[in-house]
Amino acid sequence: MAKINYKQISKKVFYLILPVIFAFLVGAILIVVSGHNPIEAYGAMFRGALVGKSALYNTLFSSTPIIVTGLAIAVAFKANLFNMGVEGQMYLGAFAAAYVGFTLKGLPPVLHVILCILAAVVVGGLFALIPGVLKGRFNVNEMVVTIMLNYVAILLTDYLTNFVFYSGEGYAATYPIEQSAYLPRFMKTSQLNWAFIIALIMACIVYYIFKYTRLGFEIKAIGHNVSFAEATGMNTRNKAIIIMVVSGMLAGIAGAGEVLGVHHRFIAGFSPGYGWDGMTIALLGKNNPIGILIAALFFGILKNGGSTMELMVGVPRSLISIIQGLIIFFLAVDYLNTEFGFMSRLKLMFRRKVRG
Amino acid sequence: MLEAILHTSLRMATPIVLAALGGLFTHKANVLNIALEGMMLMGAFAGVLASFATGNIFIAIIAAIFASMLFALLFNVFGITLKGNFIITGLAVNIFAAGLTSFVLQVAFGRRGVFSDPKIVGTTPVHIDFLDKIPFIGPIINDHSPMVYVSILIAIAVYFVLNHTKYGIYVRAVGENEEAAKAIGIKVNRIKYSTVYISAILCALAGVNLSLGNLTMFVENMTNGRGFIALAAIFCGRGTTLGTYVFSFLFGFADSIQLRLQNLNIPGTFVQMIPFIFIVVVLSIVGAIRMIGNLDRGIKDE
Amino acid sequence: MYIIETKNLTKKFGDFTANNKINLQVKEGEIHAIVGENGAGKSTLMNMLYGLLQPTEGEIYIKGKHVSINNPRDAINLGIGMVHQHFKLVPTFTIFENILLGDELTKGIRINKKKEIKVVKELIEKYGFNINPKDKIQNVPIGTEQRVEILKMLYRNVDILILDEPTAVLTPQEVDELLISLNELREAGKTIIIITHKLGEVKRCSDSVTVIRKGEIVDRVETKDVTEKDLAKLMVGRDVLLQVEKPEPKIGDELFSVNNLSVTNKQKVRLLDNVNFAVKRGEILGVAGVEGNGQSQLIKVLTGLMKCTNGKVTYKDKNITNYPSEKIRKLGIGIIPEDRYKHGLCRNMKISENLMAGYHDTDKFGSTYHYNYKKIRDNRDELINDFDIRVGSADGDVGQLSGGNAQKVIIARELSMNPDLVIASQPTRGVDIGSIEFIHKQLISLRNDNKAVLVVSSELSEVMNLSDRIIVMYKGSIIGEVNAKETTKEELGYLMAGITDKREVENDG
Amino acid sequence: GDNKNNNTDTDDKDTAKDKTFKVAMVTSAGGLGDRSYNDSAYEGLKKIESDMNMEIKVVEPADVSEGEKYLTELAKAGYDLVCTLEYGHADILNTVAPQFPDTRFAIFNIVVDQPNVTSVIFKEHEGSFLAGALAAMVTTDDSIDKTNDQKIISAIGGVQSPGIDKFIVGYEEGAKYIDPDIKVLKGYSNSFGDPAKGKELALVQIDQGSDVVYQIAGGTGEGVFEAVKEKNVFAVGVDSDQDYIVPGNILTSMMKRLDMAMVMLADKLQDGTIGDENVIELGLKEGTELSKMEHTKDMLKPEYLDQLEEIREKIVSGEIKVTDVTKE
Ligand SMILES: Nc1ncnc2c1ncn2[C@@H]1O[C@H](COP(=O)(O)OP(=O)(O)OP(=O)(O)O)[C@@H](O)[C@H]1O
Ligand SMILES: Nc1ncnc2c1ncn2[C@@H]1O[C@H](COP(=O)(O)OP(=O)(O)OP(=O)(O)O)[C@@H](O)[C@H]1O
Ligand SMILES: [Mg+2]
Ligand SMILES: [Mg+2]
Repeated sequence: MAKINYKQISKKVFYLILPVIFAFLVGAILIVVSGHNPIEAYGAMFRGALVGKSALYNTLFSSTPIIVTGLAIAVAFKANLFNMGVEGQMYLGAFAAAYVGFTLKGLPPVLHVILCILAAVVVGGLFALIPGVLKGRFNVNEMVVTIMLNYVAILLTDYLTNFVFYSGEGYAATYPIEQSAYLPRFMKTSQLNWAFIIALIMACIVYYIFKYTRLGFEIKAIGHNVSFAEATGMNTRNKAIIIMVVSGMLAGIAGAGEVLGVHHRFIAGFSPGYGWDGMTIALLGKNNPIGILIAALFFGILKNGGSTMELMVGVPRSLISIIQGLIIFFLAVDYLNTEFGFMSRLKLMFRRKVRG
Repeated sequence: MLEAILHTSLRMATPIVLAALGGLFTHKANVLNIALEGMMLMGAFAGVLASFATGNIFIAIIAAIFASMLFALLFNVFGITLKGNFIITGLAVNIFAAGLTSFVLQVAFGRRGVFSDPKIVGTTPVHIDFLDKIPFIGPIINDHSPMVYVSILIAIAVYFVLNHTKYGIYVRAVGENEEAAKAIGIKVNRIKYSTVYISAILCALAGVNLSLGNLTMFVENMTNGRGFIALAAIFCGRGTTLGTYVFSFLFGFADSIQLRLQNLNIPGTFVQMIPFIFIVVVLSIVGAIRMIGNLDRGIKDE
Repeated sequence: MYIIETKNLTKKFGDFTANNKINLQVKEGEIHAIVGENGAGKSTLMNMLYGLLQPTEGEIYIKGKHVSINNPRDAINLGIGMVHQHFKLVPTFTIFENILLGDELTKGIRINKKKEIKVVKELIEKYGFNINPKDKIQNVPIGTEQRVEILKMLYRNVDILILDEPTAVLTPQEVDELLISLNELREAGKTIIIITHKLGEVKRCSDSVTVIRKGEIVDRVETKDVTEKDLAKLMVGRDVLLQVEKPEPKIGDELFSVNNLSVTNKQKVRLLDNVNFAVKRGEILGVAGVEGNGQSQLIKVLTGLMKCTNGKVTYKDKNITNYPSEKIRKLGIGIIPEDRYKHGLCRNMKISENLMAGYHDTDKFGSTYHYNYKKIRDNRDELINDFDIRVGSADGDVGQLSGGNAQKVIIARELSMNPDLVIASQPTRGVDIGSIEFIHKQLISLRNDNKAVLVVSSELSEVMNLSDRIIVMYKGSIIGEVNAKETTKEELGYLMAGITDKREVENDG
Repeated sequence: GDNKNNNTDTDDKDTAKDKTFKVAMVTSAGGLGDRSYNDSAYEGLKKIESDMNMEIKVVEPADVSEGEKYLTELAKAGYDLVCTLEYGHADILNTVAPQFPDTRFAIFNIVVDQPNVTSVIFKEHEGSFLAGALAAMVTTDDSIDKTNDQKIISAIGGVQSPGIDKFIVGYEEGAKYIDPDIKVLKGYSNSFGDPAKGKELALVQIDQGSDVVYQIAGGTGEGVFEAVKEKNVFAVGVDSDQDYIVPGNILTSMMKRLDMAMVMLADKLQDGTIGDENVIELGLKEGTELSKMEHTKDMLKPEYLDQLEEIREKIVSGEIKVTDVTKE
């Protein structure tokens, strides 16, 4: 076993925190420009996201859906399959969960929840089967197909919600699900619910798949070098299909969590882009479930703290996405790798100068 | 009827064509540019602001290009110099652009959502007399905003640059085998930078076409996913200039058909799916045909 | 006065020192060979001279002048050109586009293709190569790629030409031609540095030799003063068997057979045409042929990378036609693919992972649903030890290994699974002589154990040393079969060139 | 809970005079800047601040799932009246409102049955009926240079949903009431923020003979206005008075007086009557109406306006029943 290199670790932490500080500094300037006090604003953000039980719970709540979409995307991205359709798969999964939630009646709670999630898993997976099969059988670019199918999924659920299962309550939502299909909350004053536990379980499962199973090994190999994977007997065509389906299943679970834990019905257009956030999170977390948990938590803090900042200080909503964008910029950079290049380049320039 | 549909298609396709042609450069240099959307939005926004401030469409275009290039600079610094991940950097550009446009509207102009004003000058459609004499084709390509003609010229220019100039060869060499390009002394990063700047310029034009060509206003997030459609068009067209153009046009075409079908009282939702399903079907058919007689196993990296 | 001189040139990768205080000296107008084991640091040294790597310490003098070479452009400006071990060509570009890349001829801003083709044609003729400037790189054999790389440098009028293992991928005829060309270039006043593992070539063409071991120069000698054996000893540090001993074969039952195998591709080109042969237990069957005559396709079909359009493959009386590689390996067939980094290994994965790929679903590494990391690590350490794989860190990626050691990873993986049959393609390409000896020993001991080997190699001496029987491929079909002990290089050469009636002619006469 | 609630109400009545009330508003998903629904409510809020001296606050949640946090935090922060413009917050109010019995909540367009929640319902279909009737009158009127002789009008919705169809169906019924032969073209842009699409959709409809285009599509509608300006036909605005956007080409606007509704709520808050009536329906009489048509009035024949008034009365009296598709 390699011994722990504290210098290396502290360097890592330093380079992780540096960009965040930088982004917040730029953010502070913009806060001043918009006529607010940055200390007050960031204070509100910090308190809203981290201080007190309900604040912490709300942060975890905000990170719940993106943990799962992040995992869904990581499974595909790690195999170099660009599943950009997690958003759409999540919508259909959510709808399936809602459908089972309001049609089946009189079931015991746990069973009902499990059935709802299963439905979401199946539907999410089936929807991802389309780009999977097209990729696996005809080599059709999965990125294009999934982008296109997102639109189809959203339109389809819109239609089903508005015309087939319309609640008649005046807004684009289906009938409410049965109480037995609810994912219970942990406390009354926070929306955090069992969906978070499910997200954690999914992270563990994905971690296990990546690390200990044949599928995980093959995902890694396919991601690094398809020809190698094929030559070492991984049947990449079928694997592409399977990987897309697994990714779609996870997306379905993300949707089910929202329906069963938050809205308790399907609301048309409920997602503010969890699928896209998941993409950033998967990449920031380097397709690693632990990294994804950390990145999602960070996003949760930003989102939850951001809304407190608006509520308490009145900082415009758009500023929060600016800060978010800035932080992502800085985090996108692999500082540890670039650092060496940067330093050696500096040295080289220095040497050249000295020599004249 | 067909003439009218094609006329509309051409107009609706133009922003996608421009953005896709821009994205084609980065695609060729093997830089996945998800930021098309954000750059386009910045272009649309800066164009409207400059037009509002000066009343001059040329200044508006230059401002749009400038703003879009600033974002390209961000993309380059973080994505290429600092070796960040292209997808994340691109997404960050998009989030940042959306945030910044509405922030500036709100803080500097005290407006929200929509920015329209009689002072904003747009482009006026061009009528070319001699086109009247050509049946069928004439009515399709006549009476468009100048940007539509510019986009056709740009398509030809892009074809020429990519296939017949030194620069084009370098871009392709960098995209296909970076090591080979490096080994011969081509400044790989400089080429990559430049492709991002070119895509920013064309995205700016696409944005201006949206906000000042078809309309004279800015609406928050008015690009509405066109950047992603452009990206899809590049992939559908397999990275060729003609293919990219054709597929961008097909998107416009399918969309304008869809608009017309809606008025025939067919349920709206399903009609609206047409463009997206259409593309998937076309790609599947093309893919299936390509697979005939294929002997290799395994999926391919494209 | 040396045209190239380095002083204490050192290169470190992290904590690992690849080159340590190297003082290289090359005279103007000579052919200077650099030899050393895999991983000795030869490529690293050359990459520093060509500006692809920056030295950690030390200085470079070109024509007596102290220089700093920051990129290939600088190197070319100083008159240094390099042909890399792993070619750096753009596959979808044509030969002329690749040669002129970076120095295109234009008319206004437009590239003048006509003129480019003409110029390149003249260049090709000047050096007497036999290639078509309008072919795309992706469609030409690897030997042609080699020439394109050389032409690329010659076009740039370099005085110093560095060739990193240029002969590893060439056929014997091609090697002969290349060595002649090099001689001509020297005559024309150019200085040449050549890296090669083939000591015969060193003897044939070089004037002086530098031997590198573990990142340090061991010796610099005049070629005429040393024998191949001396060089080998200098390199490895011990005596090396240049030819492995082989007892008489004990031929057993038929193990593997190929009947009427044909492949017609999408473009209706017949890549394989009615190929028939069988491999028996206890023998090594060699497949010889000039590259591009269907050997690659044959191996691809037999190892499950490509489907055949006709014919039958039988193994242990079982029809395994068009089996994917997964099933083929399960049946006990070991696969050593032609393209090391494409089909054999994954650079970005760990050594331990590469050592399990292909067998990653066997219970050797735990169960399908749970890998046992201790078993995986033990397997790695065992194989590194057994197969003498030289690694900087056992925990690192395969990409950090030198070419020869990377090849050993494949050999170790496939042979450690106790296969009954090994299908090996170019098993020792780019491998140093010590390792060649080792790999050959392994394959022969397999044969001695009543197992079988099918080996494809463009290296005639390898085929002849290793095989018991040799079949020769020509234009997609088998043109002849000879007994390895009785045949001569000439006979094989004729067959490889498609001439079959030679023997009959002789007999008649 | 009910008793206690009544008690607080009486308490409020006593202190009403010297207390500064605090009113908060939560926008719908569209957010501020839609120049219709949310903006109209915000107008009302600003009036409350300036005319009634109340403390106001407006916030914009990023998505529906944040609604609960916003409503809870605002209630906690001591706002006396917390209004939400998002129909999707109905379920949330059912959870949050009981936790804050002393806070008054208001929601629009949907009924939430809680003692401390006021639901304000707009009968948009009725206003739309009037707009449709007017459109039918002008579409063949050759004294107006903006219309043709074809009996075709049209409507463009942001998304296809009962919430939007409520407007369109009312519009269609109004038109058919005037002339059963009128054809109403319908289109949806699949987005509330795609003006380019809105313009194209409108151009297609105009091309097919429509000369009055009703937009119920938020930012997409901005493109519709551009199209009618370019083709010199009529549009009909929605939610707030949009007539000024393209003067002369916007026939009228079907106004949902959210501003008035907000002021009304604040009034009731001030005099403590807000708990009296938990569901307030605002039809043609109280809160849904056509704009004053400042820029187009002169083009219209006086009898049109008379006829509109007549229809209006019939709707108010119940003689004409307009379908509300959301209630099916
Ligand atoms: N980028 C790198 N990072 C880490 N180690 C490296 C890197 N490149 C080379 N090495 C190590 O440096 C040593 C020298 O490598 P080099 O490629 O120069 O060997 P070589 O003499 O050319 O061997 P071969 O004959 O197999 O080509 C090897 O041990 C290799 O593992
Ligand atoms: N996102 C939005 N942005 C702007 N205006 C909107 C938005 N959503 C609805 N509206 C306005 O609300 C009114 C009708 O909305 P309604 O609730 O009836 O439809 P809906 O289908 O529920 O909308 P949504 O799908 O956005 O929830 C119209 O006045 C419309 O202009
Ligand atoms: Mg080497
Ligand atoms: Mg009319």
